[in-house]
Formats: sequence, structure tokens, C-alpha cells
Amino acid sequence: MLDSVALTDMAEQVLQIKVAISSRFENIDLVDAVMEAAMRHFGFDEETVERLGLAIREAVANGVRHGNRQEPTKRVELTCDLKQDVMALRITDEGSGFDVDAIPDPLTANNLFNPSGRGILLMRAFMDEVAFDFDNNGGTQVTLKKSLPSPPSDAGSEEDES
Amino acid sequence: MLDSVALTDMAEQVLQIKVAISSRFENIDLVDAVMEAAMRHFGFDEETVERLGLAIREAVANGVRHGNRQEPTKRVELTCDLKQDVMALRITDEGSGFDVDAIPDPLTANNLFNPSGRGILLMRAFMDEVAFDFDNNGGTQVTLKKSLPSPPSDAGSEEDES
Amino acid sequence: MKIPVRNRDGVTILQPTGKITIGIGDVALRDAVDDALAAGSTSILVDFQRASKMDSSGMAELVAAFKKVKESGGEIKLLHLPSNIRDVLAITQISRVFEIFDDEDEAVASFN
Amino acid sequence: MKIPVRNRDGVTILQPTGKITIGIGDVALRDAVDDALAAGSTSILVDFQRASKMDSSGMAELVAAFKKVKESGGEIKLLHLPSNIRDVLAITQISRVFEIFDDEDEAVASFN
Ligand SMILES: Nc1ncnc2c1ncn2[C@@H]1O[C@H](COP(=O)(O)OP(=O)(O)O)[C@@H](O)[C@H]1O
Ligand SMILES: Nc1ncnc2c1ncn2[C@@H]1O[C@H](COP(=O)(O)OP(=O)(O)O)[C@@H](O)[C@H]1O
Repeated sequence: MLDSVALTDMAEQVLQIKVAISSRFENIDLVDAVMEAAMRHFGFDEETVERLGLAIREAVANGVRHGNRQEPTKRVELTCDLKQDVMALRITDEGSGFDVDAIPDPLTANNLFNPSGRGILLMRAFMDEVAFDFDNNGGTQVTLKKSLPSPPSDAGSEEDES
Repeated sequence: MLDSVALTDMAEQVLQIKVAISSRFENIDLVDAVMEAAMRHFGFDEETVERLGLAIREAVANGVRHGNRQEPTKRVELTCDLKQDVMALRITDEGSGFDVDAIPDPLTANNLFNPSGRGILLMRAFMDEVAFDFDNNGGTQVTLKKSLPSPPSDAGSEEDES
Repeated sequence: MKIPVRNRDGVTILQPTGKITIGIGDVALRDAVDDALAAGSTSILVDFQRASKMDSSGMAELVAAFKKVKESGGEIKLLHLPSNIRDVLAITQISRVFEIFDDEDEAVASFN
Repeated sequence: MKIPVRNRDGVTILQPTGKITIGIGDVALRDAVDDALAAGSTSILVDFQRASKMDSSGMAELVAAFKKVKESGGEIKLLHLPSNIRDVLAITQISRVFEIFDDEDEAVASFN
């Protein structure tokens, strides 16, 4: 795990992870596994790793399924940057975008049995910031941001060592 | 973990992981954590993950220490590509290279107490292929390759699910 | 992945293992519920003791299952939700739809 | 990271925890051995029960410790090597230099 010195100096640090996958469902697990390991290193606790991991899965799964329609020659790419005390993620696909405002609210009684719409809800529930951008070729770019936990006091950081 | 279908179709698949870090020792743990998670997903068993993880640590640590001399503005980058049934890694730094043939053999009796020379030995012990290239600006590029384990039979793949 | 099924006092108990997520675990859950309905079960209990995580595709199958079982005149209930799955079912308000149990005896007894 | 030290029958037992790797764990091992020598220990046992991994920097400190302790007229031995560390010490042939034990009583008794 990062120590508090590392967190303080983060301004000048580069910590970037990129994962590129072809659009197959089973590759989503690779992104998940890699990002869970990274988030543990960043100091997120297990419950938060689980929640953020799910938000990331949903964004990647949307790129694979809705964006790239599982065409294996199309890619979904994730970029994770640690800057200052924020983890910023970008997930892109090669699809044709969508109208974010047209997504029905999955929490209204009418939509509770609707199979879709919960992915974006979970991203919004777990991340500090969620944004969708669409490039000229139509691909979707999802931006997810989350503040890092405050650095643990030295006394409490024993468990990092193993 | 990848199923056997995924492994068979790997020719057309993109599975790439990149990690870029500034040259600080504690960032080596991020590369290690990310790559251990990825290698488990690729189907390597725990003992092999441990061994390959150590070889990767050694290459990254050399970039941080010998190549970039811990200058935090310089980066070490790792790229991992899964192609066909081979995991190919490239680790680059912004240092000034070195003469591979001049490294003393750490296994001769004279060198057994030499503090250095074991990193490259471990890379060679655990990887199928180890190569060093030096670009025009002097940076070192280490290439490490390892064949994937043969896909497990369907019967034995229960444990992936958790 | 095939989900293990057992029967107790007329209740069909399904026990999915691992990830109930897009592509494999979600499909397995759907198949198991369809099979149970095809076999005439009207009392279905899904035991999540061995489940590790659930994504929105797993949740979609869960609400679809609720609808299908209801339409067949049966009931489907949930048992032993791990805290992470309990968490996301609360956020998506799916837990408002289901009866949820922590104790198998109680859950089985609750079907009439 | 400070390595816990205890004394048994005149033997100084060091028990490093976690990674004995570049930057932290390696330095901690060096400091602990230096401290033991400064305190006059001539019998040092390093118990790796709680160690998770060791890289070439950890190994460099280990062979440096062997030399320093020997030069001070003492002995340093290893206890409870996890299989992954045993593995890399064998490959680098460092295990040829050290006496290695699996049992603490035996290890302690071995320092005459
Ligand atoms: N990357 C994407 N490309 C195209 N459409 C998308 C993308 N992400 C989301 N959508 C659209 O938004 C809807 C809601 O997404 P989401 O909340 O994740 O739920 P679900 O994926 O379960 O349908 C999707 O059904 C789809 O129509
Ligand atoms: N990326 C690099 N840049 C410059 N020099 C290097 C690099 N990698 C290795 N070396 C040189 O090769 C030597 C042997 O490396 P290695 O076997 O990893 O052992 P160690 O790092 O413990 O010295 C190093 O001491 C250093 O001189």
C-alpha cells in the first residue's frame, strides 16, 4: 500500500494503469482483477474495493455489450490515473454512443422489473463523479472519479507489510 | 480465469496491460500487485505467479534503481501482451543502459557474497525468454516471455468461479 | 457452470457459486430458475452462501426470475446474502421485492 | 518497519514480517542485524515464519549479514523458510551458505 509520504508527493508522481481488451464478456474479469489489486494498493478498504470494482465492471460491461456489441475485433480500454488524491478512470469503447438522459430511472416502481438501467445507477452510487462523453466517431467515454482514502496513521499500517 | 475457448481464440484477441510508475521503490509493489492479479487470470498457478511476479519485480526494480537512479520524474513502464499462448512483457526505463555481458555470474564461489547480480539470474530462472535492448537515448528495454499453462480440463475448472 | 439444486420439504433450493455476473453466472441463474419452473416447482429458494459477487446482469436475471415465478403462480425467495450482494440489492431497491432470509429452516418454513 | 527481536538462551531471534524487498524490508533486515551486532549478539537466528516474499535486494542483505556476523566472530542461521523463499535461495545458491532449520528448538540448540 502507498505510505503517507507517497500520497503527499502524488502531485509529481506518475501512476497509470491501462487495460485493453477485446469485447468478450470473460475479459471483463481481467479488468476487474487488475483494478481490484490496484485499488487495494491505493489504500481503499475491502468494502470500497468491492464497490468501486463493481462500478468499473459495469462501465466496462456496457462498452463490451452495448457499445461494441461483443464484436471481438473492437476494444474496450480502461485508463486509471492516480493524480493528487484522486483516482480517475476513463473507459472507452468503439460503439455509437447513447442518450444518457433517455435512460429510465431504475428506482421508480414502474422500472423495478426492468432488466436494464442499474449499471449507471451503481456507478453513480459508488463513485464521486460519473460523466459520459461521446467522441466524433460515436464511441462512448465514461469518466469515473473517486477520492483516495486519507492516509492511515503510521500506527495502523502494520497490515500493509504482508 | 480464461476458459479454454478464450485461449484457443487468443490469436484474434487483444489483452494488454500497461503500468507506468515514477521511479520510487514503493511503486514497484503496484506493478507486482497488478501483474499477480493478471497472471492468476491468465491461468498460472500460485507458485508460478509468485515466481514470475518476482522476475517482473526484479526487472522493474532495476529500471527504478539502476536505470532511472530513483529520479522521480523518470518513469518505468511495463507492457504486458497476451498473444496466442504467450505472455510477453516489456519493461522500459529512461536510464543509460549497461553491458549485459559484463555482469558477473552470481553463482560462482567468488561472487556468492556479491550483493548484486541476482535479479537477472532470477529473471532467467523463471521466464522462458529474457532479452535486453538499449534504445538510442540509452534507456533499457527488458523483454520477458512466458508460455501460458495449458488450459485446464473443464472438469477441473470449478475454482475459477469464486 | 451448472447451479446445484436440492429439494427440501417441497422447496427447490438453488445454490449458485462464485460470480453471478455478465456472461456466465447470470445465464446459469436464469437456466436454473427455468429448469425449476419446467420441473413444476412453485417454491424456489436461492441460497447465496457460496456466491461472491453480483453485477447488474445478475440483478436483471434476479428480477426476471421474480416475474416469471410469480406468473407461474409460485414464489422465489433469497437466503444467505453476503454483505456485498445485500448492499447492491439495497441500492437498486431490488431487496424491496424479495423476502430475504438468513436462516434456512425459517426460509423453508415460510413457503406456506 | 521495525523487526521484532527476542532473546532465547543467548540467541537473538529476529522475525521480519511481510515483504523483504527493495526499499523497506531489505533495509529493516540490515538495521536489525546491525542492531543485534551492536548489542553484542554473536548468535543470530532469523525466523521467516511471517515473511511473505524476498527479492534480490533482500538476498543481498542476507549475504551481507552473513559476512558481517562472521567477521564479528558470530553465527547467523535461518528458520522457518516459506517455500517461495526457500525456492529462490536455492536458485541463487544462497542456501548453501546458511544453516537452515524448520524447528526453533533445534535451531537454538545448534548454537552450541
Ligand atoms: N457504452 C455504451 N454504449 C452504448 N449504450 C450504452 C453504453 N452504456 C450504457 N448504454 C445504454 O444505457 C443503458 C443503461 O445502461 P446501464 O444503466 O448500465 O444498464 P444495463 O447495461 O443493465 O442496461 C443501456 O441499456 C444502453 O442502452
Ligand atoms: N535497467 C538497468 N539499467 C542500468 N543498469 C542495469 C539495469 N538492469 C541491470 N543493470 C546492471 O546489471 C547489474 C545486475 O543486475 P541484477 O542482476 O538485477 O542485480 P542487482 O540489481 O541486484 O545488482 C546491476 O547491478 C546493474 O549494474
